[in-house]
Amino acid sequence: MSRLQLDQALVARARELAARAAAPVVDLAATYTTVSVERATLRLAGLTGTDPLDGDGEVPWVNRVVDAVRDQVGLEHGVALPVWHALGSGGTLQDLAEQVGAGTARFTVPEGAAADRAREAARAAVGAGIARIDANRARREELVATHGDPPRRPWIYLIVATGDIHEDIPQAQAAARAGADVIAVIRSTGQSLLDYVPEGATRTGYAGTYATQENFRLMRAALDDVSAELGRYVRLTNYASGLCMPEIAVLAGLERLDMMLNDAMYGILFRDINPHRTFVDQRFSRMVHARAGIIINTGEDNYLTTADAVDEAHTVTVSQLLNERLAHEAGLEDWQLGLGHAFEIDPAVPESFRLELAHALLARGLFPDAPLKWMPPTKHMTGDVFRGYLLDGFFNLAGALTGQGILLVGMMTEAVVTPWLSDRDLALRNVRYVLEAAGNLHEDFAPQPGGFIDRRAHTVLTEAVELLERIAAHPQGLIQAIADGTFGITKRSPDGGKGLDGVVRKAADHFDPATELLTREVSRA
Amino acid sequence: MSRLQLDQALVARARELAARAAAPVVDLAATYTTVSVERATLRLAGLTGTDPLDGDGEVPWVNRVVDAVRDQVGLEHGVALPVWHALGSGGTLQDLAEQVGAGTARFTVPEGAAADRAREAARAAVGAGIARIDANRARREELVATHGDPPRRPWIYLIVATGDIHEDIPQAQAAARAGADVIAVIRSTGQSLLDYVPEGATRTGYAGTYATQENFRLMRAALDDVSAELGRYVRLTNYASGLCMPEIAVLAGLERLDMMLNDAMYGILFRDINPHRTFVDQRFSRMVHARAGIIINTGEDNYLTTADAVDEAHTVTVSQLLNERLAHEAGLEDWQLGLGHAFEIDPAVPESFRLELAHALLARGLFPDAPLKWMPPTKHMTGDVFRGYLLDGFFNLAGALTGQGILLVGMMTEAVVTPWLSDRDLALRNVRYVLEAAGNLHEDFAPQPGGFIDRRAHTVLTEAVELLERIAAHPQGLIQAIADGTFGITKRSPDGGKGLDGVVRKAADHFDPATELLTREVSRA
Amino acid sequence: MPDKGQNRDFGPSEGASVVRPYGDTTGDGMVQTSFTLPVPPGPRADGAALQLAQKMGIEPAMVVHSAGIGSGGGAAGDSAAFTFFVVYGSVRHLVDLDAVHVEERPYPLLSPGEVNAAVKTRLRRSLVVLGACIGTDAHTVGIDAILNLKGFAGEKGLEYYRELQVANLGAQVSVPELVHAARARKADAVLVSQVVTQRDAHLRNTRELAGAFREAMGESRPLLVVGGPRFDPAMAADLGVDKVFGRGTTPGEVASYLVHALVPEEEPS
Amino acid sequence: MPDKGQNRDFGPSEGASVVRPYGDTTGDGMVQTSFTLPVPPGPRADGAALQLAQKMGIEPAMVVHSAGIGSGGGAAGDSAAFTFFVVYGSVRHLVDLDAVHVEERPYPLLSPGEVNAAVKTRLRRSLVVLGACIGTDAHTVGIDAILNLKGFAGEKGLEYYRELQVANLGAQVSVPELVHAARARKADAVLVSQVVTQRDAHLRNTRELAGAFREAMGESRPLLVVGGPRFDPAMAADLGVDKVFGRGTTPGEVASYLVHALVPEEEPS
Ligand code: B12
Ligand code: B12
Ligand SMILES: Cc1ncc(COP(=O)(O)O)c(C=O)c1O
Ligand SMILES: Cc1ncc(COP(=O)(O)O)c(C=O)c1O
Repeated sequence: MSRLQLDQALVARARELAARAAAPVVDLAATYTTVSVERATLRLAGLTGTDPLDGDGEVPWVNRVVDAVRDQVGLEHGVALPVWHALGSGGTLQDLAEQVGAGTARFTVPEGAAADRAREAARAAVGAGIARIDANRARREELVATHGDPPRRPWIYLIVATGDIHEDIPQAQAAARAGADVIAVIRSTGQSLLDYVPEGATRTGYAGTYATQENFRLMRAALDDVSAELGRYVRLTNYASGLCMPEIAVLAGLERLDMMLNDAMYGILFRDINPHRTFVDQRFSRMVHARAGIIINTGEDNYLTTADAVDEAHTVTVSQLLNERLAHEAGLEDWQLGLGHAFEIDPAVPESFRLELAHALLARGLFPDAPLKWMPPTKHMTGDVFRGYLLDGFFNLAGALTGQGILLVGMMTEAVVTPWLSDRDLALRNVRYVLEAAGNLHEDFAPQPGGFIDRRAHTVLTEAVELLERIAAHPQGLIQAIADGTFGITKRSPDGGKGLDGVVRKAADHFDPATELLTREVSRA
Repeated sequence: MSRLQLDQALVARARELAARAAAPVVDLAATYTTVSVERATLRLAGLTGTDPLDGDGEVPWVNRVVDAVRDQVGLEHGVALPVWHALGSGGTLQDLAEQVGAGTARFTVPEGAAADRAREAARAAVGAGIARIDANRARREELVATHGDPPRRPWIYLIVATGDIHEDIPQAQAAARAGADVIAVIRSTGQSLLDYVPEGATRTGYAGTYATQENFRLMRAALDDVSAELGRYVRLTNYASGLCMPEIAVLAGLERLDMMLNDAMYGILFRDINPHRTFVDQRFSRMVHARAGIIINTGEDNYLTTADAVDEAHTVTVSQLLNERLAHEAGLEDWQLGLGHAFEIDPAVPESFRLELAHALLARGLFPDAPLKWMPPTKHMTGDVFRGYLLDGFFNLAGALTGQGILLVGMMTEAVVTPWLSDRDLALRNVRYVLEAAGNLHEDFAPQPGGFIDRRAHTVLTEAVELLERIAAHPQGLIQAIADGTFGITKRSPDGGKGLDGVVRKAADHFDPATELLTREVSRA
Repeated sequence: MPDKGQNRDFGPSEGASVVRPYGDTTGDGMVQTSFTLPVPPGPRADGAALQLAQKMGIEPAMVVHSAGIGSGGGAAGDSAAFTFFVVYGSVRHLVDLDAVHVEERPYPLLSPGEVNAAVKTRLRRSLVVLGACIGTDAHTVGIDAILNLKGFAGEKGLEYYRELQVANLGAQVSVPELVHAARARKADAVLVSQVVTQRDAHLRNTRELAGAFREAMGESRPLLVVGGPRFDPAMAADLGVDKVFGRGTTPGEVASYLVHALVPEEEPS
Repeated sequence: MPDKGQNRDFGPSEGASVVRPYGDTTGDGMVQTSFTLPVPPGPRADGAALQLAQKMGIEPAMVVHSAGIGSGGGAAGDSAAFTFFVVYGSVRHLVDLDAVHVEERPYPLLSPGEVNAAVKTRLRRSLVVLGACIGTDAHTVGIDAILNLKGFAGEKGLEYYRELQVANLGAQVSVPELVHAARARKADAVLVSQVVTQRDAHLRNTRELAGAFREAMGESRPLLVVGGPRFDPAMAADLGVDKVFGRGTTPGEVASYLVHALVPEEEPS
């Protein structure tokens, strides 16, 4: 693998600045809780199902319970204290939820010994969920040992997106048989704005399939079958980002998903989710993923769909450094950081391919131990599917030349439709050809020090450090940078966006058994 | 441009052996003449047109006259002596031809002063043709100076093949507008076996358009128009190889074609033309092309459609060395040697792309001053046109990485149909993308000494030298090697194949004003 | 046998009104197509592909590629349940250019200066334009291309026009919110973008939009304009909106249309 | 409106006899197609493309790409006379699998040993096979794949079969020469390859072949077998030959057919 010689002093400076710029976000999570964090706690403790009585769609019990607690005693103490206090008199969480449904549950915030008892009971309940996550992690390791890992890097990552879990399953299996190492089921366009997680097996998504615990389970089971058949552990990915980050993170841990899209920045910029809300949610969800041994994927690639991939290349680098910081802080290790970047330079730009190589090598050089997620061209794809197929081939080649860890397979129909069965098959044939014919070309790839690629990478790094200097200089750091439209040329103010009403300042006695248990683990690590 | 470090002693040895192996072929041309060489002489002297009276198809006057001479006095003295002797009494070549048609011409071989007079007259007549060729060469240089050469290497070479010159013309112009630097009009499948050159504008070819003087003229004029429009001199290519090599070579010179496929080996192996016949023809045709400033293209690429591109890679190298020798001997300069090679390795072979790079770099290293003709994948193309489009992209990349001179544009429909208008357009878009996005990637391409590519190139060179040793060791050299099935795993014996009856051993007084005038030039050079 | 019209002139000519697809000869009718059938690979699958090609009017058709999908990292995939085909051949259909109804733009293309002048002198107040992506569609690049200063394809967006008062509500706006905003701001025109089309989401959302405005404001509703890359511009009436713009629309076209639709004709001077 | 059969099961199932193309959902009917029309790019061209798509049964159709061909090294090419299109959409046609006539091989696939045994015990002499490419076709790789020892796709060619006497005349053999050779060698079967198909050269040449043998030898003509990548195996009768082999044929299939066609049925023992 050819590596760039990066200026290590500059790299160190970049990391120092990133830590400063991210600090206000870290503080947020210490200060606030959210409805979704609280619901995630209940999910860890095993509460599932929906209120069957509701007319317009079903509402999950976790939402009912958290809303009731909030109504009655506020959320600033967390749900755990009032809930396990209410359970003190016996009964299950499920029973309690039904009382909430019936309007008969009464919550209070216990104090003294009663509070201690509630805390202890809550820890035990939540601990059971964490134990299940731990068991899943162990099971994954076991299955990987049995079936084996993909034979090479990059891992081949494919999306399915029919909207119908029962169409997704055969498609995912077909993709795995045809060579996919990772299957991502993308979500219905609306889901990330829902402030609850739908339930059950679903068949009615738009341009994606709802993320539900049951859909997770069904797909993981199907991929376990195909893993055994193929003698290769096929990983499953879904999306946590959105209003329900913490809950979906928990469901992923409970159902042994292997990777999760997990990036508050995406929600803020592209879903107009309130920054406070989703940064708090992100901290919790990343802790869960750290525990679950799940690899996260971040969404820097998306910036290049709204901003120019050459002019704004350094904003990707800045965001990756910030995301690295926020991931480490939540306990994730380097091998879990699928930082995003993308092949999105206008193909009409002279030397576009070498510019892509420069950017990709820069990321590789900055994050040598992270399994970078390399995203295919989307913005400059057109209805000319032949051209698209060729571009995807060069994207694949760039991935191989620069040692990317996870290669998201590009589709020739990117500008036309969500991928067809045949698109995926053709796309995999493309990947296979490139990796088998030219996968080792990196041995012959030696960008000259001071040459075009080296100079470009250095320029981007320098611009990134300059930008970080400016961001770190502001007391609100990253939060202000987002408000300024730094990323994806999209401005999002800290008090705008969806889901702000789900953010609650924690009281001094706020108790969250999950964070407590997970943090203990983190600080031990 | 990254170059391989070839073992120069081995390279020198290879050239020395090639000269020895080619010697028997050089001798052939000194010993024999052919009907086509004699007809070419008459064409140089200006004889055109066909016998209009003939029932089943028209026969060119040059054929009528040469046949009549052969019937009456034999061809061993050449046609020039008897023809210009017959003209001594006055009249034009055309008149004489008509007398032949009418059966009234009487030929004798002059001697003494009469022979001197006939020789002088023949020299003058043929000299006029050569002067026209010289004028065309000068005109080309002038037009190149006016309109300019393509802005970069490789030159982009596109085929048209409708069978109808009036469909070919707009297609060629469209291709030039879309970026083609060189247009090749391929011939009707039958033509290379015709022992005469058809006349006039033609619309009835199969999978190609007849090569006729008029078609040459029409297409060259159309390309002159488009050259002026585009401010870039667009070159025209056609095919000389076949039973009429010398004549078509002359027509190309007379109509200012810029490149010609010119390779006896192709005719022998793939058209079953008699080796003696076509080697003699080749010598004459190459002298004409040398004079005309025409770049020749050789056909080594074809070997890899019948033989395996990995196992038999060294036979391509051997043939290139032999062709270089035979070209130099006929007066061609290095810049005129479009030696053929091709991207024909089965894409399923591991490392196929790097193997292609090794082979292409070897050719580049052996012939640093020749504008190598880089041929696209054909044999392993399938009806999967998406895959084909991708393969062609990697072929284009290999061309750019290894500094090829002439890039024959591959078509996604290679395995399906002769190219469609849209295929050419898509193919050119492919070339443009690759050259603009990654054309300079060769700066970053540095195969390690002792690495995979270097080792492979050296292996092929070594195998080539070993094979040349064996060929040179046989008194019949190349001729025997062809009989042994060395090239394209096809065996052709020296006395088999088509056109042998057109070969005539020269008498001591054989006189050929064209060869004489052209040789004078060659030895002057 | 259908008339293949071999002897007619189907070439590129100003006058020709009937043409056929062009492969490499005028009138040859050649097309390429690819599709998947839920049939395992093999002769039966190839036969099925030929049948479909025939029904599409491709005759003779050549199945030039067929490959099983999704079984085992490589070649044929005999155990596959689906087969992908590439088919080439000649369609017998004729294309009648006279029957092509191009929505000839029934209004002139104006420069920003002309748009401003028209609004100023003929409407005598500025024109209020509201933009949004509705539903859960988060693709704002298209509407931004039309509205934002930066514009598209070298043309400035509507915000650049002095006489247009533009508000871009961004993405994920619900229809009720949009109706509310239109009323509050007295919008003359509401511009809506829809990019996600899976399961015809864009059509459904547009119909919902039209219905809601009709219901809420009846005749006095603002001009409704929708756009997105997969819309067919001919569908406006069917969808209940005033105008539909497709792929590659430029801001100038939209501004010119607004003038045409909302600014009174020049009074005869 | 034609029945789109939305509610029927068109998925991959053993039993289903009516299927539709599969894009990403069972029964969605999705296909891709591309073609060129001799019309300059623009809305009229797009409309013409949609018309053609409609005639092909694609409805709704989306013109997702259209670009002028052949004018000036780059983008749109406004002065182009031709436009290239890519169209996606759903075809309304149903594919009736029961109506697919697969030439079910009406003879068993034999191993070389079985072929040899059949010839030896049932014909009691070796079988004389003559191969050639006729006309100006110089593509021998296909016929060589069938005849030469080396074979194709891992199967040895007919020369490997002890009981077959094979002569491969190579390329560019004229039909009279071939008739002559067949008579001289008392060929049981003549195998002819045709690869060049432009302007239906392969069909014309095959008909000429059949005619010449009929004329020269009448009923006693050898078995005529043709092959090549663009032949439709269903055309044998139409072309006047006994059997047609298409793309991807293996030597074993041909040898098995020869036994079936030329070796008398096993006598009941
Ligand atoms: C950029 C992009 C994104 C960005 C959007 C950022 C943003 N702020 O807009 C991000 C990364 C967030 C994104 C996310 C998703 N996307 Co997206 N995305 C694209 C992409 C790559 C480019 C779209 C684009 O910006 N085009 C450029 C603009 C200028 O063109 P345009 O939209 O056509 O607009 C022009 C005209 O249509 C017209 N126009 C458009 N709107 C309007 C409105 C009016 C009033 C007028 C007059 C004119 C007009 O004028 C414009 C200028 O000419 C396309 C693929 C592609 N190459 O097309 C996929 C694509 C649109 N996305 C898709 C999907 C499914 C998604 C996701 C659901 C899942 C996913 N694949 O990640 C998510 C969720 C988004 C959601 N809920 O909507 C699909 C839609 C499939 C379909 N046909 O239904 C596509 C086609 C990709 C694919 N093949 O799967 N996406
Ligand atoms: C190799 C090749 C050549 C070689 C041939 C060498 C040789 N000795 O055979 C050379 C370089 C000489 C050549 C020259 C030309 N070729 Co060429 N060539 C090809 C190529 C690349 C591969 C063909 C091949 O070998 N296939 C492999 C064999 C194993 O497959 P196959 O022929 O299909 O045979 C199988 C079956 O069809 C069947 N089969 C075939 N014959 C028979 C016979 C019997 C009896 C049976 C039972 C079965 C059978 O069994 C075989 C095994 O499964 C094709 C493109 C392609 N990728 O297909 C073009 C192609 C065939 N050539 C083409 C053309 C036009 C030419 C030329 C006229 C011009 C040119 N483009 O250079 C010249 C002149 C040749 C001539 N007059 O015939 C065109 C034909 C277009 C058309 N459809 O009409 C093609 C398709 C390329 C293109 N798109 O333009 N060519
Ligand atoms: C980090 C991240 N999260 C989530 C998503 C998808 O989110 P949604 O389900 O809102 O479309 C993406 C899509 O690209 C992403 O990059
Ligand atoms: C050197 C050479 N000559 C001639 C030809 C074409 O000859 P023909 O016209 O016989 O097909 C080729 C085709 O590839 C060639 O490589």
